[in-house]
Amino acid sequence: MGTTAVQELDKVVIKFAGDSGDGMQLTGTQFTGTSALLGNDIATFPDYPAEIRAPQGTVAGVSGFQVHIGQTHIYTPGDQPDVLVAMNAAALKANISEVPRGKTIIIDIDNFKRKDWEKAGFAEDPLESGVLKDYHVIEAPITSLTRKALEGLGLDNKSITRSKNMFALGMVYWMFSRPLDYTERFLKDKFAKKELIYEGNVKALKAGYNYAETIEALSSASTILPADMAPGLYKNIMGNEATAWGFLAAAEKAGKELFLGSYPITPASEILHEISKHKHFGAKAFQAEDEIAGITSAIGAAFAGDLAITTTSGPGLALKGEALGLAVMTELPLVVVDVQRGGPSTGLPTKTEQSDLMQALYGRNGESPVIVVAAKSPAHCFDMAFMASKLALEHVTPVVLLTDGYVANGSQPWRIKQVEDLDDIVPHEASKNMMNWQPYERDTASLARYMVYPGMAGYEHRIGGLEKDHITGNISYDPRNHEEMVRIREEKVQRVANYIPDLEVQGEESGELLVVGWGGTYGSLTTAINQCQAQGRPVGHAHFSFIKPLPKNTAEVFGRFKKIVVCELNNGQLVNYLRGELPQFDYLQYNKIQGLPFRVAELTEKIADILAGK
Amino acid sequence: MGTTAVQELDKVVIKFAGDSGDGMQLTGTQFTGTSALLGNDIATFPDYPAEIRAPQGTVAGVSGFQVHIGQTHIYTPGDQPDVLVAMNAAALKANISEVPRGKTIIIDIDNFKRKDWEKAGFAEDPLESGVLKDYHVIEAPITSLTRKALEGLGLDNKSITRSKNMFALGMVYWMFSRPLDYTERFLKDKFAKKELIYEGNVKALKAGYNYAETIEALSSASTILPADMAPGLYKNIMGNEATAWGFLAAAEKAGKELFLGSYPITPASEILHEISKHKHFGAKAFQAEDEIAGITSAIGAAFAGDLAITTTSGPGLALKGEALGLAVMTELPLVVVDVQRGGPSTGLPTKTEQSDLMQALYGRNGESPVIVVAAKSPAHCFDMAFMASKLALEHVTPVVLLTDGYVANGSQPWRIKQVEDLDDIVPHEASKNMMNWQPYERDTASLARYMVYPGMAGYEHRIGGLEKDHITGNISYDPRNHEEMVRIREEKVQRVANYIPDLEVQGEESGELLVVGWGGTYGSLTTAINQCQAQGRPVGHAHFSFIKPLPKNTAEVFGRFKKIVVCELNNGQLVNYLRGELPQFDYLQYNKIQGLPFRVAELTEKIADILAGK
Amino acid sequence: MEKTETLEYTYKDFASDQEVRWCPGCGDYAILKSVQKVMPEVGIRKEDVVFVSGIGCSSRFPYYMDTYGFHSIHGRAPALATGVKLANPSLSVWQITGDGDALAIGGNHFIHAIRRNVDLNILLFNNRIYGLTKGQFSPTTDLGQKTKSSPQGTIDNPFNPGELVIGASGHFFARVADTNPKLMQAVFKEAAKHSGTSIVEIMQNCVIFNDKVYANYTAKENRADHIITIEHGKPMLFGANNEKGLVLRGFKLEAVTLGENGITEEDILVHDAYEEDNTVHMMLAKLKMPIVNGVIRAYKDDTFEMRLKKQVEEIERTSKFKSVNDLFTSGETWEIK
Amino acid sequence: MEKTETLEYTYKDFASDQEVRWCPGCGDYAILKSVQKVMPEVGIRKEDVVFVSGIGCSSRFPYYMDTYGFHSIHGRAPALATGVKLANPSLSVWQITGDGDALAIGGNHFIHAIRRNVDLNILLFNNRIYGLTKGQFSPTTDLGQKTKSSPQGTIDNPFNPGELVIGASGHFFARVADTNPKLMQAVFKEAAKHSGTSIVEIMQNCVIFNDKVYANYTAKENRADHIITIEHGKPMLFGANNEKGLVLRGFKLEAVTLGENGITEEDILVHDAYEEDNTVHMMLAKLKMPIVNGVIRAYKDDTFEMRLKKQVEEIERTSKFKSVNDLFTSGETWEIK
Ligand SMILES: Cc1ncc(C[n+]2csc(CCOP(=O)(O)OP(=O)(O)O)c2C)c(N)n1
Ligand SMILES: Cc1ncc(C[n+]2csc(CCOP(=O)(O)OP(=O)(O)O)c2C)c(N)n1
Ligand code: SF4
Ligand code: SF4
Ligand SMILES: [Mg+2]
Ligand SMILES: [Mg+2]
Repeated sequence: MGTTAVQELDKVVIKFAGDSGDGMQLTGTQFTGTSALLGNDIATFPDYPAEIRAPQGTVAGVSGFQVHIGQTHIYTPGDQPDVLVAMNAAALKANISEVPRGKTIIIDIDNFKRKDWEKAGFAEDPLESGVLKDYHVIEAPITSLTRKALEGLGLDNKSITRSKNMFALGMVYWMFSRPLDYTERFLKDKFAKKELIYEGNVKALKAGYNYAETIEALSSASTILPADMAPGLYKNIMGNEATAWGFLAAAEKAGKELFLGSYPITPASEILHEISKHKHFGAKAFQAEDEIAGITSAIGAAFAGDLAITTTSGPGLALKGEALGLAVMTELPLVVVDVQRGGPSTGLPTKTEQSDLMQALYGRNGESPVIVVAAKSPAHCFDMAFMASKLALEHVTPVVLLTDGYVANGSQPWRIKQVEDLDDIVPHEASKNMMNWQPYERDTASLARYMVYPGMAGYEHRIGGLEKDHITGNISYDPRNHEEMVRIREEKVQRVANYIPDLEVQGEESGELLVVGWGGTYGSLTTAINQCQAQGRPVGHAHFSFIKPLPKNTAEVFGRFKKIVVCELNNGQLVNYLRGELPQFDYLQYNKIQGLPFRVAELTEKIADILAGK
Repeated sequence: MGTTAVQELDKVVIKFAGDSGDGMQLTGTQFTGTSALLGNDIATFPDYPAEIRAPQGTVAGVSGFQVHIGQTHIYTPGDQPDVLVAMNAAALKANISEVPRGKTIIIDIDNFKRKDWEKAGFAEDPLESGVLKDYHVIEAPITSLTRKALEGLGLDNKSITRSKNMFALGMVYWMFSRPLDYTERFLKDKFAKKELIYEGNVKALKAGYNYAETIEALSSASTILPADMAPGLYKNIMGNEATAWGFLAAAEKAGKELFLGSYPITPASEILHEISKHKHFGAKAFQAEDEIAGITSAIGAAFAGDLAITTTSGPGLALKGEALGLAVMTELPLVVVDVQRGGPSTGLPTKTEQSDLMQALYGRNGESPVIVVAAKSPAHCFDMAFMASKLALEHVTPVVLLTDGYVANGSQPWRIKQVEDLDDIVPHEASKNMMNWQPYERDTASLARYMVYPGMAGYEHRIGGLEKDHITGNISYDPRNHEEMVRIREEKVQRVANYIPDLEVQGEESGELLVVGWGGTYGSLTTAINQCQAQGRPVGHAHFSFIKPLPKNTAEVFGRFKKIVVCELNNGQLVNYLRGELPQFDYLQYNKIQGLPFRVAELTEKIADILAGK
Repeated sequence: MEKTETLEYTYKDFASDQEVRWCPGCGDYAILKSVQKVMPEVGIRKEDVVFVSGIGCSSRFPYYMDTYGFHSIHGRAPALATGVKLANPSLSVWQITGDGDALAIGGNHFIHAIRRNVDLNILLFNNRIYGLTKGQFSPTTDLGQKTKSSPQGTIDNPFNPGELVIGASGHFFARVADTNPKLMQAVFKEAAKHSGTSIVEIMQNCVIFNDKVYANYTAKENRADHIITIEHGKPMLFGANNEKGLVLRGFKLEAVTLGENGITEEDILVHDAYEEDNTVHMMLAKLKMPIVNGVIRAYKDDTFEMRLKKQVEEIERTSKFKSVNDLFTSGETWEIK
Repeated sequence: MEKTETLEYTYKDFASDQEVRWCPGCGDYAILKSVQKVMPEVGIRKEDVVFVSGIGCSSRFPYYMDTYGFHSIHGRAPALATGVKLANPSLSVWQITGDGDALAIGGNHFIHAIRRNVDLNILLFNNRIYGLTKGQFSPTTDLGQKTKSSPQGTIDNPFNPGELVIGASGHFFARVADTNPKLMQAVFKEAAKHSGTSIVEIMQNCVIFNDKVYANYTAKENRADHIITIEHGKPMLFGANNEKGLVLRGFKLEAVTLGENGITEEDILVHDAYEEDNTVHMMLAKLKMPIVNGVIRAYKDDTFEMRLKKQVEEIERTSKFKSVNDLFTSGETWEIK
């Protein structure tokens, strides 16, 4: 990491870590909000314990929240913390290997007693064993100082102890010269009806701030200047929330009601939660009995004229395969969101991975083409949910939108859009005065059929999963008709290439090496390429949001580089797809399958190796 | 086809066609059986109406049975009939386009009245309109002659009319000098308790035979000499039956009980029916409530120590995806049979296609590798069911066996195997004296883990769908362990290449063009390559039964040819897989997606084109 | 294509141009005819009618109705129909299903549709066999019956659809034989009128794979004594001359003959289809001899979509977000200039 | 690893070495303890015990039992357990499931396992919420309850598991609260003893997402009056001093107080868990106040695997194929030399 330190001076990565019950998510969110208001660019990544609450004080029970703030553009939550706040021994144990030597670690020594470090799995007392010797350690009795600060306020013990996260936050606010008012306002709102708790929290916050000042927690308290971001109104948004909002916007723009058929699953459930809140926008969130009912209810809603979507994660997409084939065969507009997680099977449910691409492309019987797109970052989820809806409605075909756990749970400043600012969506429907409408007659350019919904008199018709005549839609077992229909369904998807943006290249426009990625690795790759460029390494970066079909200029872009390396968080899925689609190129690949995002350093190293011919 | 006539003199293709109720399947089977006993090689293909019985006398209701018999080796049921028996106008309508001019058509003129040909969809009387003018037509009043023949026997009208298929069969027997005794014996058995019906049928059979003789149905009644087949005891076997028997044999060989969890679906149901009959061989056929229960019950049975299989067709495989991932993750031996049919969705349920290969390879969330194999012909289903079981049990991994509607419903002479003659199957299990057994400890060569089943004291352990520690199998969220496990699961499947036969080449061993196929197209491709060779065209043919992993010598074989063309009954699935696996080669492709097998003539033409550089 | 200008339909208006392709003699024909006959009386414009089905012989049904139709995939029609209805509650949504489609692969969607009480009319063609796949046993096949996949007889207990429906908190359940067009029409009309999920089990004969499975009930000589047709508010009488009836003995229903052992019409149970408590309905659904036909249960309660509507109105009143734009600009925002 | 040489287990023999990871205070702990305590009394060697589960907090259970175990996928455990049992009928097979796992995604497998009557012991941890996915409503969540996915309250009617089980022709159904270890153990033992599919619904508290959902029944001050614990052959009495009981009024059960309105113990219903007719069992399962705990139904009949065994013996006797080789050489064959 030494080589990159210079570029990273204008940014800082802070990780808050403690027990599940210690309120670390809230602490992190507060720091994020305050920094956003100061105009910093930010990226965050919460890191929950896996699935079930584990026993207190154990590594399995550690909850973390990492935030990356900076004055220049931030694309990832950061590789490694510059500051780690460890509320107990387990939090230290779980995170220390990620903190580069020389960085700062704040420790609540009240939770580093023998029983604490034993439970955390340290063989020796970490404060003495030397594991911390290369770090800048700030030992603070956070718990006991909080207790003291709140003495006499009349709060019960539990509430007092719970306030210690505010004490820690106060310390960090001082260290980075953040104001306290954002959090004070937040606390006022949150505990509007619990005056005492509000007071306790604010008191703890200030006590921490003052304590840091007193001990001069950092030799020089550093401030991060605002980032250079496009003018506009911003708010902080999480990936899943952005996805939900993208659909709400698309429905409004298309003049349709939104129908979501879904079954809860980590890490996709929040999309369901969010849409459930807004039924009055004509958004029907239907929690089905399982994933199959989720998609089939959506198919029914699409048939009846709603903007129909279904959301899930990998195992759920596997279950939806058969029904997705029905949507392909009947040619209905439908968006399927897969928030990818570690697989196979139940796998690593709370971790991230990009290993559902093949499933999205091929996980159904027969020749069953769908549009496949992916979101690059939390805020980009909004754009891709909107775009997926537009493509589905305008091309009358199912679309699979791939996001992942990393993007879904991460957050990012989002330049707020208003519905007026968005592209039009014109659902491909038959008009009442269309002569001799036939269910499978097509637009000659897009090959989309013209939708008609129940309720329209004189247009009664039947569709289904059997092969159908290419015009009337009646059942047809005719061999040539089948071949024609198979080809039309594929061609219709391929023609979408005429309606999507070209592939862009970041960094060098041509030359030695093109780094190719897709979806949620955008931030890591962009940062890595920026660093490489700053170091004078001649690399370009092409990132796919549109995978099937590929952008029209893909071959042209690939042709401009001597080497191509495809970087993915899987065992090589996009690269194999590219080998099938554009066999004329040679592809190198770089894969990581650890349930974790790429680290920028890993990428720059790999790029350097390739450039060096290794 | 003109060019191939010479080679085909020693073979003949006969198609019996009539209404669903006309008994054409039985007629065809009888002709097949008689010919087999005479030592001919044979291949048959029944051609049912789609799904539901259609109205009598319509094209949709036509049922056909094609049989190809010959004195040399037969690989397909034949492209086009030399003799068509058309029991009614619809049967003529449905089949005439397949019959080359100059060939023989036998017609039951009793069913060619105006109402008949109108119902069949002819605009004019086909006997007069000239559509038959280039054919050798034999018009016979089959129905009324049958009635006359059986007059006074005391049979009811319905039974009399039903016997007309025997009359037709009798005619064809005479034309090809077949003896009647095989069918007489069959009828005796079948109507053991219905003396009168037996008599009626035999009478009709003989009447037909005599009638043909009287009218000298063919100027020269031709006989086909016995084929040159390997010595041994033979019987005629259907693909699905062969699949079922392969599993019965594998279970016996492995010393295990067989567990089949299945849900009926066309064209796979017969495997379930067949195994259901043999519960006393320790074969448990469990008809589950759906496909998911089919596979999960099989997974449970595998865990408990049975040879576990599940059988289905494309839509069912889509439903099994999630559970198949569980078998991958837990590493359990399991065979999944997919009898492919036309897709996507419900598609063309009674037609054949090879469009589930991608689904078999990739139709699950996460990195989820399984062994994928395919059967080449009806009798080969036996071998591949056996082999799939062997690989599953010895490598402790799921295997997908792909057959298809064409192979499953077709029949072929099978050189009868006895269990003693088969390869050993040695399930990879822990022995009682294994020291420190751990659930995910592996054989260093195959990487197979050592199975232990409930009931074994001291070896109690737990498995599941979450990622697991690479030794103990306990849940592990460790990033490096996950990456290691993903790679091990893939590598375990890849190492199966060390245990399977090399890819063989039929025809030229090297040179201009290699024709590549897989699974059920073997017969068509082999016949085509034989013809090309006979015409002096330098082509080789490599046919994959093992797809994942590929045989070890695949690249070496491919490297010997200047061009490679991959022929498939889909839109290009194997070819894309090969582009991913062996990107160093250029692949041409030839695809047909009509729910029908390749015709030999289509293939030879395509091959000629490629050789001519077209 | 012109707009249908009148509601004065005849049954022919509901017949599509597709050739009907069931086996000659199949019970499905009579059901189709009865549905077509009843549609004009239901009083809904045909463009507002949707028939949804799964897969099976019975599931071909939508092709034969000149309304909107969706022949979907095996077992999933209840969920698909739910989506149709929620997307457009003004549609009249009918689901056609078989005993395999509804109770084997589709069992879960079936019981959940029932639980939610979405206003669907579900006609269950119970021929106690898988027709389309040529004769395997279904979840309603009699114990011990030999079929293609049970060559030595089945060993699983069948479901009784009525018990399952009511156990899943079903509000409407009726049963009728395919041999009784008049009753079919009456019952279908009741189902259409009932708001909420209505299940009608039709004792349907499959001539090819399970012929005469109901002959013991439906054969001319058995009908009067082996089937009891009940009606809300009427005493439960049956027999050629209504000389028999049902009474309660302990916790069980019993068939008795009027006049014997001092039984009079007073003793005969009077049917209350509308009551909330399902105990008697369950007994009626369970009864095997005589088997009960007619509307067994028709308890009225809010439908899912009614509650949804109420909820939406409530949110409209209370939400601080009046539009999507409001929502987007809500919470902490900051301006960059 | 050595062979366990004795059946004299203590509950500790059934605790695996894995750390138990439920939230502090979760009702699952008490259930785990009760299962571990009851295992030694069931009298089965631990290598012959298999715990199968789906996905959910509850479904982590198998990891904590030192027996064979399979943590499978969401909703499919009944089918997987059926496969285990049919492969090796001598195993004692237990399934652990949640209200989402069993009744949402797994509803179909659940009712089909029940229908077939395979000898499985199914413990349904009903916390009326999706715990693992952090608090969405389940098919048993009270109508109107606000959860993560029903911010304005649910609008679907919940299932009552007991009604569903019995409606699916269930032979064994029991209910018990996680606060009553003694009754849990008694009931688990009955379930283990019962041959056929046994369903035990456990009223389980999720402290995090649905705390106190059963407090109205289980809180100390309510218990005696709001829960009635029934036992086969005994009168259905409850109350702190057994001063109340259940009687039949028309077709409904009613809670009464002894001594009031001339009610004596004679009038109180006596529980018959074993009888085939399920009418009273259904009423008991439905009752809301008091809620019924204990074994509600335990009707004995052939299990699926018993019938299978009989059938195999029958085929062995009658089949002309004595071996696979026989089969292969059967029918028309011909020799080529
Ligand atoms: C996913 C899937 N599994 C299996 C099938 C095969 N299949 C089609 S219909 C059917 C059962 C038909 O029985 P039923 O629902 O009773 O309808 P019927 O034909 O008797 O009217 C089956 C098993 C299928 N089409 N799709
Ligand atoms: C196919 C699939 N869909 C969804 C999920 C997500 N999921 C896991 S557990 C669960 C429900 C848990 O509720 P319940 O069964 O009641 O168990 P509890 O956690 O309450 O014990 C869900 C929806 C999954 N793991 N797999
Ligand atoms: S198979 Fe049976 S159910 Fe199907 S169409 Fe024929 S008679 Fe009707
Ligand atoms: S979330 Fe609820 S059910 Fe799950 S472990 Fe915690 S308390 Fe138990
Ligand atoms: Mg049926
Ligand atoms: Mg639950």
